[in-house]
Amino acid sequence: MSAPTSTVTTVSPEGPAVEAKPAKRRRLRFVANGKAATGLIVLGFFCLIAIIGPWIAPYDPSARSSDLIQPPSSEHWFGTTHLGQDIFSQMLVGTRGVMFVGLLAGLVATALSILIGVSSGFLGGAADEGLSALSNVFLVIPALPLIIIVASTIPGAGDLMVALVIGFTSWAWGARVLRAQTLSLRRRDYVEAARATGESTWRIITAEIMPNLTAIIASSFVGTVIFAIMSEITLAFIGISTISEWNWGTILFWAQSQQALAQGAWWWFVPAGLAIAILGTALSLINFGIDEFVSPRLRSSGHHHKTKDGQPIRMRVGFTPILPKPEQNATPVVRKKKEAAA
Amino acid sequence: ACSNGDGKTNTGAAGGATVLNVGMPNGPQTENHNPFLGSSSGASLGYRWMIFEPLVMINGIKPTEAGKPWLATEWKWEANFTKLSFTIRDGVKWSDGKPMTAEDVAYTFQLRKDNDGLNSDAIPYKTITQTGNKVDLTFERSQFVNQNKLLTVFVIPKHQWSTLKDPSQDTLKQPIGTGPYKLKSFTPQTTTLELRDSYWQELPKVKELRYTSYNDNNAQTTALANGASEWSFVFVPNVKAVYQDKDPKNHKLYFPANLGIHGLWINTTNKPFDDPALRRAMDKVINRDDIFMQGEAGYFYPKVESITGIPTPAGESFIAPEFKDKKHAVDVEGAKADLAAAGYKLEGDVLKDKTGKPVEITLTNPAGWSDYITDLEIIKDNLSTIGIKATVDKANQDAWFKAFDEGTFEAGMHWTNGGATPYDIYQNIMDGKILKPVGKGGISGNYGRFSSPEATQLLDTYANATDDATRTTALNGLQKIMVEQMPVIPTSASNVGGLYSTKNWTGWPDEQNSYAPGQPTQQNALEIVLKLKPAGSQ
Amino acid sequence: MTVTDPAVAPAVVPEVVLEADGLTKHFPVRRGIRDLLTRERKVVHAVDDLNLTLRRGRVTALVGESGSGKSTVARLLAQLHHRTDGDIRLHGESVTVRGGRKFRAYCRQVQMIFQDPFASLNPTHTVRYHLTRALKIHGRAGNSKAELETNLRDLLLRVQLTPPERYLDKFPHELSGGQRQRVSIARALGADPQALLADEPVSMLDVSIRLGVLNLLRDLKERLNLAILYITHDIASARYFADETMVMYAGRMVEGGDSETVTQHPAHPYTRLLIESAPDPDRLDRVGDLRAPEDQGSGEPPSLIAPPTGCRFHPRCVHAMPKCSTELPPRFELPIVESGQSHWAACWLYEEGAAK
Amino acid sequence: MSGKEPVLEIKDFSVDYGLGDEGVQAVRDVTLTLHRGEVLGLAGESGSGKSTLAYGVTRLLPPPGVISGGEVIYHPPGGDPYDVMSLTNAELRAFRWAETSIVFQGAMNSLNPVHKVSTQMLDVIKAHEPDLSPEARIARAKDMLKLVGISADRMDAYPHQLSGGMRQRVMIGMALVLEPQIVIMDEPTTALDVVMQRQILAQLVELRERLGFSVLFITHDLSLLVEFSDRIAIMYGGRIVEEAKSADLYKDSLHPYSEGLLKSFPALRGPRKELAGIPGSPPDLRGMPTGCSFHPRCPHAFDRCSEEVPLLGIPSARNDPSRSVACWLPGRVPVG
Amino acid sequence: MKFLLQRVAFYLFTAWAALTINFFIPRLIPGDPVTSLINKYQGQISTEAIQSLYVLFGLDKDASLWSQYVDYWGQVFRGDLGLSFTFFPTPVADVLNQSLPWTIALVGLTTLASFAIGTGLGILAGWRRGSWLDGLLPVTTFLSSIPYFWLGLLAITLLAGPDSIFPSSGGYEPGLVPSWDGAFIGSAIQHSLLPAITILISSVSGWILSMRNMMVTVASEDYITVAHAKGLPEKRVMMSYAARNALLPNVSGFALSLGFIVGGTLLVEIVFSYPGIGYNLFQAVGSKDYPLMQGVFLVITLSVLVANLIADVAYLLLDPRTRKEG
Ligand SMILES: Nc1ncnc2c1ncn2[C@@H]1O[C@H](COP(=O)(O)OP(=O)(O)OP(=O)(O)O)[C@@H](O)[C@H]1O
Ligand SMILES: Nc1ncnc2c1ncn2[C@@H]1O[C@H](COP(=O)(O)OP(=O)(O)OP(=O)(O)O)[C@@H](O)[C@H]1O
Ligand SMILES: [Mg+2]
Ligand SMILES: [Mg+2]
Repeated sequence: MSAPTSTVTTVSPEGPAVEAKPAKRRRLRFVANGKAATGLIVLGFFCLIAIIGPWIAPYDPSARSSDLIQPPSSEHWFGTTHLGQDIFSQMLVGTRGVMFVGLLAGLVATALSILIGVSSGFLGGAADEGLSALSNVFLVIPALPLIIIVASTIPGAGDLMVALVIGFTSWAWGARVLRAQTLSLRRRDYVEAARATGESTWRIITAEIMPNLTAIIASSFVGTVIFAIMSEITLAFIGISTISEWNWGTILFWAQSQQALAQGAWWWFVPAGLAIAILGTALSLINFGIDEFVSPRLRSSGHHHKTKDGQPIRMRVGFTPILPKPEQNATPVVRKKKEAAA
Repeated sequence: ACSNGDGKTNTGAAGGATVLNVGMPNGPQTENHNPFLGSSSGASLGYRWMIFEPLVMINGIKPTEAGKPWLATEWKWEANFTKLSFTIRDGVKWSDGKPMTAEDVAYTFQLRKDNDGLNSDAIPYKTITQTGNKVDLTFERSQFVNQNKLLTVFVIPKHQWSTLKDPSQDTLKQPIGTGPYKLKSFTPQTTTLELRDSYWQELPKVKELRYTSYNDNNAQTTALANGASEWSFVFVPNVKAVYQDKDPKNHKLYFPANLGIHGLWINTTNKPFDDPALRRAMDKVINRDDIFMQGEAGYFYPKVESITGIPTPAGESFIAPEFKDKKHAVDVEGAKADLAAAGYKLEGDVLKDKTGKPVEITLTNPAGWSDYITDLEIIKDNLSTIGIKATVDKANQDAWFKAFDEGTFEAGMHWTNGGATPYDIYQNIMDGKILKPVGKGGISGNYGRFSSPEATQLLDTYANATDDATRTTALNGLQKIMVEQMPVIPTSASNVGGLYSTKNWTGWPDEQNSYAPGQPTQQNALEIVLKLKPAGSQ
Repeated sequence: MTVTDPAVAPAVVPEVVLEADGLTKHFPVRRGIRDLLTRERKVVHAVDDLNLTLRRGRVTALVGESGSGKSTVARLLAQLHHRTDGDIRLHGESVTVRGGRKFRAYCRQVQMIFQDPFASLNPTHTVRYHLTRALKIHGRAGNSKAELETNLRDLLLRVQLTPPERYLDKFPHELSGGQRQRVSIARALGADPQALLADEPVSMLDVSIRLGVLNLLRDLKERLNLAILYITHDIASARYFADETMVMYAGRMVEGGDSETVTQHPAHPYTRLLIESAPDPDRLDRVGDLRAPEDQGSGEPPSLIAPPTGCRFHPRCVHAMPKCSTELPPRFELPIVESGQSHWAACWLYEEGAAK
Repeated sequence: MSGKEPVLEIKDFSVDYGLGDEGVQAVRDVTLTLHRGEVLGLAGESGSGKSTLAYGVTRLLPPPGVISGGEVIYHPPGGDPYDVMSLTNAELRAFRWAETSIVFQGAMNSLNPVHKVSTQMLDVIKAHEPDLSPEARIARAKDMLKLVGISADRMDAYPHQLSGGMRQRVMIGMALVLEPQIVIMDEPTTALDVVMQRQILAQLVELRERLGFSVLFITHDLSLLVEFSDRIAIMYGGRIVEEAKSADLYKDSLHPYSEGLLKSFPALRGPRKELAGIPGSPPDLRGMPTGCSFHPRCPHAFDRCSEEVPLLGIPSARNDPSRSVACWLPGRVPVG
Repeated sequence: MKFLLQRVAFYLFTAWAALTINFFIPRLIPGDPVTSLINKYQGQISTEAIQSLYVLFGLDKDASLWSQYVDYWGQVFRGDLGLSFTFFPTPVADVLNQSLPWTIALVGLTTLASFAIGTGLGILAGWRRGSWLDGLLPVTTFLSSIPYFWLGLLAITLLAGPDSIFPSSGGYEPGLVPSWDGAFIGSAIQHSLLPAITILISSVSGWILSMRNMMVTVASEDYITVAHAKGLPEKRVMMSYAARNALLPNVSGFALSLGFIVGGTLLVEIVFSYPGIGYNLFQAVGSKDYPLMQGVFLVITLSVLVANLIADVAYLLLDPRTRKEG
């Protein structure tokens, strides 16, 4: 049945419809956030190293040499270990493991949290009760001890295994947040409207609800990545996971078991720790960026204000600032009854 | 916890030291003074030996020397080491004032006989009889190889132990022993012992012993370096910089070897490593010096020099005349020549076996054992000089243990048992009687699945021989097999060493005066404490 | 039972599209499985025994205060809720659907417009996406891209968003409220429905644009011959826009009839209260004296979990009789004021012989 | 009621959101006088700047709002008038609520959900009259609540335990507890249904008679204002476009926008007439039309409208000082 | 109190699930305590000792998993957690009894302090946006991104030593016996300083950030504007209106973190050789000491559950909206 043609159509441009310029994506605005941009750049740098690190490493990270425990020099930028291994090369090669575990664990955990969080929030009822109980159990079981135990269960737990273990044990928080958010989205009119239009449940979840969860998903992903990297490094550091594969934790493990600090070999200890801290900071910055993107109130930059003539103005809740009069001639200022001691 | 401690923090001042601070890196302890239990704090920190004394004191690094009479004044082996009789010392008192008698000694043995859990050396006791101040023991088999284990048995008071419900499950909060010290206080960090009023020997100078348990090697090392710990046994990397240089005059190491070794165990069922020629060639290129210097920090496990694998000087007297002067030395060219003669081909950097396959080997050890791992890294490097491609696999500890137990490993560092003679080493490596096929676990030695009926025969002969000549012949035969077949490539000796400070106390054993091993958790520790004198008092 | 008695409005009774008969909805008061331990099952009596008929080319208004169950009625009719009792008939056939193809077939004929145009469009999708989905789901997207494009343009033109190109690729946040509501309407029209359920379609819009949307709806009704359910709490707009008006109070219909009659001659005390309370600038005599002529008692709307027995309005009603609190008043047909119009009220005041 | 004595004079008042290039001007040169004891209605469509003006006058605008010009002269009863904009923060705190109180749109959001109603009420009294004994404070709060129809036993209720109407009444009571001169009400009843709305407004009228405060009443519901207020000011695009007595405005509006607004309401009584509404959509603050900001939507617009901004003034055709309008249409051009 | 009962039922379920997991996980670990013990004493326990150890630990009997599970629950209810293998034959309960107070004292107090300081700073940072406090955020973010153990080790190297006031390890001076006397308490406090400071440094920023963000969110609520409009003193608006409400979401976070005290202290205790329960877990994992592992898990799980319950109750008390009438 064809719709009756409209009679009110007044303007009906002839010819093919002009392709309108796609509206600017809101998502891109996220990058414009200074914090997020900084974080992304640093993260990008580490990703790059993760990819090319093994190729650009000047030495085989495991190769012994006769320069034992040497401080940084032009041959060994970050010095050497007790076996004469080049720490700089170890750092470069080790980045891959760190990033791999972090990202994979983040992906696994995020996928699980979406699966469990969103379906529990959307389905409701008994399924919800069951899935939330499951997430609560996983929330209650402390992750790090659990990871330590599970990782020590698996013989020769390599990067892949560690990533999976971390991924499978750290989804619960994300699931809880996503569930809460899904619950609130599920009641939104546009979800109901999509249903009333005749959309299938599956499509409502993937096309209507999920896009609105992107920020939360991204933020929980980044959060898990931070957690995964820290856990992985901790596992390597305390010698639970295999140390056959180089990563920053392995370097720290060796430094610690050889008591690098007591030996005065700070170069063995410092680069890995700093790299972790920088990577962690970068990821946190991205998360702040996301937070601020989701909740613009958090943008602190909005509070450093300058007038046109460069005078700083502090915005305060409850006491709206008054702009100084640019010129005195506009309206005669009535006598000041009280001197404002601003 | 027990009595109150005084708040004093360290040894006495100018008047000479009164307190000795002993440390071990074993983590927080729970109050458990049961000397039988390796898990007790007494065993973990070593103070059980200050409370419970042996019948005979035997120098752990000179096991062949005659022991010193301790709670037994005399002992005699009879009937080809199937009978042992002790004469028990008179006038020894338990710390609760009761006299120690032969009855206590007999009870001590009876307890071990009756409780599998306490018979940790699996001694086949037959009869235990006590008459007057004599105790006679008989055994199912010759106990030649176990003789020191029997002589050094520590004695416990019958009047206390017979009241315990389950001696193997008792934490023995109030230990009663014959030693010069009694328990003063216990905390998870520190156990303090104080001197008894009287002792059957001259009372030691150390008035108080403080055993502190540090959580890990680092903490222990720090404590040693800053003098908080005066005696310990811990692996310290770069020991010179980290420990000795902190007080070069007083910070001392003493790491003598005993009769146990560490080496690269090879699974002899794996092709082509079933070929002794290949194993010998590997031995020729493995640099034991590097392993000692880099892997073991230049002191920890002393290098084994003899090609027989017998550590010296502890085992000096056992080495067969033909191997007396044969010291291990790296000989790459020799190894290459031997391999060529045996039909191996070195093509470029790659060694090909007789079938033309490249020779590759995986070296496995638990990740956390940094000295072993370092050793493997060195071995890997060494093996590459004759074209063997080795990979170091850092396994999970349990996986590694399982691989050794079931014979599914290719090669890896492992230790051997130790004892009064090199028999224990060889038995552990070559005994065909304990051999189990690959894939079957529960093996207690011979992880490499080395099968040599000749070796098994010789071991049996040694253990049951009635005279020294037979034993010497058997041991020489075993050495020959070891040298020719090389089922394990020895690298280092086990140590019974320690790190100590002469700042407050002198009289420690050292290379010149090796009256005892240096380790604070060994039975000989009592002897050391008895010999210590406040610094400057001589 | 239908509202319009055939005897009263003969001949040109337009075709019935959708009717509800004894429609009832009780929401369980649920707080998770843990509550199952407690035996009593409390429910919210959101809608009770509601009868309603939507006819082609006619607008039926549903008025009532907040929480009286208006939206629930719309959702029930759109099959977004499951009814507790009663029947919904589409072209005389009873339908109960639970999703799937049958649900789509139903939505093709009955579409809904939501109250809040700011919330009913997904902020992450463009106008194009919303409309394309509506067309695709109901198989009206055409076979080619060009055809789809034409259909999209048609839809936008129909809701007077011109030129369509300007709006197609916009995100909802780039549109004003009125424009958004037009997009919502366009989406509903995408299914080419016969009945449109408009749940307060203008209450979130600005005064000056409300009228535009209402006029658009009226125009659509006339041109497409749609049956429209217009839900509102603004009785004046019901008068303006709807052909007939029903008044709901606490989940029950209390009065119904031709819009003009209901607003000009309200019968039920609640309707009267509603009309008295509505701001009315024409009654300038009342400036400064806002008290409604009738006292309203406590003025609190009743709890729907334990609704008052009998007539639900009786606790607030100044005319309440003993009977009101015990017996549920049935519908009483009222004397016709204007010719050809029906009018009824569910109030004991209009029982035969009751003193007015 | 409305003696012609001013209580609050807003002069050339402007408010910006943001500074510099990002800034937009939401209220432009508004001049408005509130007289003692009157109800002044402020109407206009959403986004026209009604709330901004109300909050600006009390300096309560949230960031990034800034006051970019103008004065707000307050005339205390029997004292010297002073400019609210030049008060220090401490003076401003003392001024607030004691002289001017505000009732916000959503009562649920205006009441702190974690404190009892009584606590929030006593807070104010304590802050402004610290010398009053606690018993006296409680008595005062109780009295006030009784006045707005909330029984004393509800004093200790938390906001969520009260219905929407009760909360709104609590807010009104709180606004009056210090007996201020001015009460600003920003859409106090839009969230309520008509029955409740009327109840509350009735109460307010009663209270005003008793206490004699002035009300600045903001709503977009013009029909309500006509019925309820003494004078009405219509805002459009951040400016006041017309100001008149309610009845005058209703019967005879001068500005085309006011006219449009009035025509947008379907009437409940009287003949059913066709309604026109106002075509087009509200202006965007970033791209305000030149000249009269209403001209793109105005059916009577002519050239001058898009060129010059009309100033609010007494229309030439009516020599009525109680009226003013900002329009270029003949007869409405301000005189003087 | 129906609400509480429901929560309790829920907690019981969660406890059951968690404890069941606790039971199974250690048993899935390959290896057994005896081989671990032998590995630990590389070569110092002769291989003949294995059999005697199996007998000693009671591992020579095979019991079905189900009967072990039943026994496990029996034990849990009796409060009997079995004998630890590592400290054989010390009961697990004794081991925990000995270490738990340390963990609770150090980490509990530090968590409290961290929460208090972080929340305080967060309140200020959120309230005074644009002031110098904004500069605090990047610094704390960086500090909190540093791996904890690294920070701890660095602190030990740089600050601890024989001459420093910070001892590098242990919970108290080696010679002292735990008791409530001045010397001991002083020593315990002194030993806890460095771990406490490092925990504080790395955990405080989380509180600062979350509190700041909540403050910012709350500060734009209408009731804050109303509070300003009421002319209340600034401090009152900040604390009683803004902070009071902003604190609510942080309460559950705080309770959760209290629950994680026990589980999260592993690294602190390893690095500082602190005699707490986290280190016990580390030891137990290393030596396959199931009874001890289960004991530690039990304590951790229960503490998390209790903390959650406390959070629920606290929320109930703090937020009148969750209180149900009647
Ligand atoms: N999903 C639901 N679960 C429980 N109760 C509900 C649900 N939806 C609505 N209700 C209740 O049903 C009653 C009627 O709600 P409904 O939304 O239909 O009212 P309404 O007349 O549309 O009100 P408004 O004018 O505010 O939109 C209300 O008391 C509401 O609380
Ligand atoms: N924080 C802000 N930043 C930028 N612009 C703002 C901000 N707040 C309000 N505005 C703009 O200021 C103008 C006036 O807003 P205001 O809230 O005063 O309108 P209003 O007349 O009260 O409308 P309503 O009837 O919807 O309450 C609007 O156009 C709005 O978009
Ligand atoms: Mg509704
Ligand atoms: Mg407003």
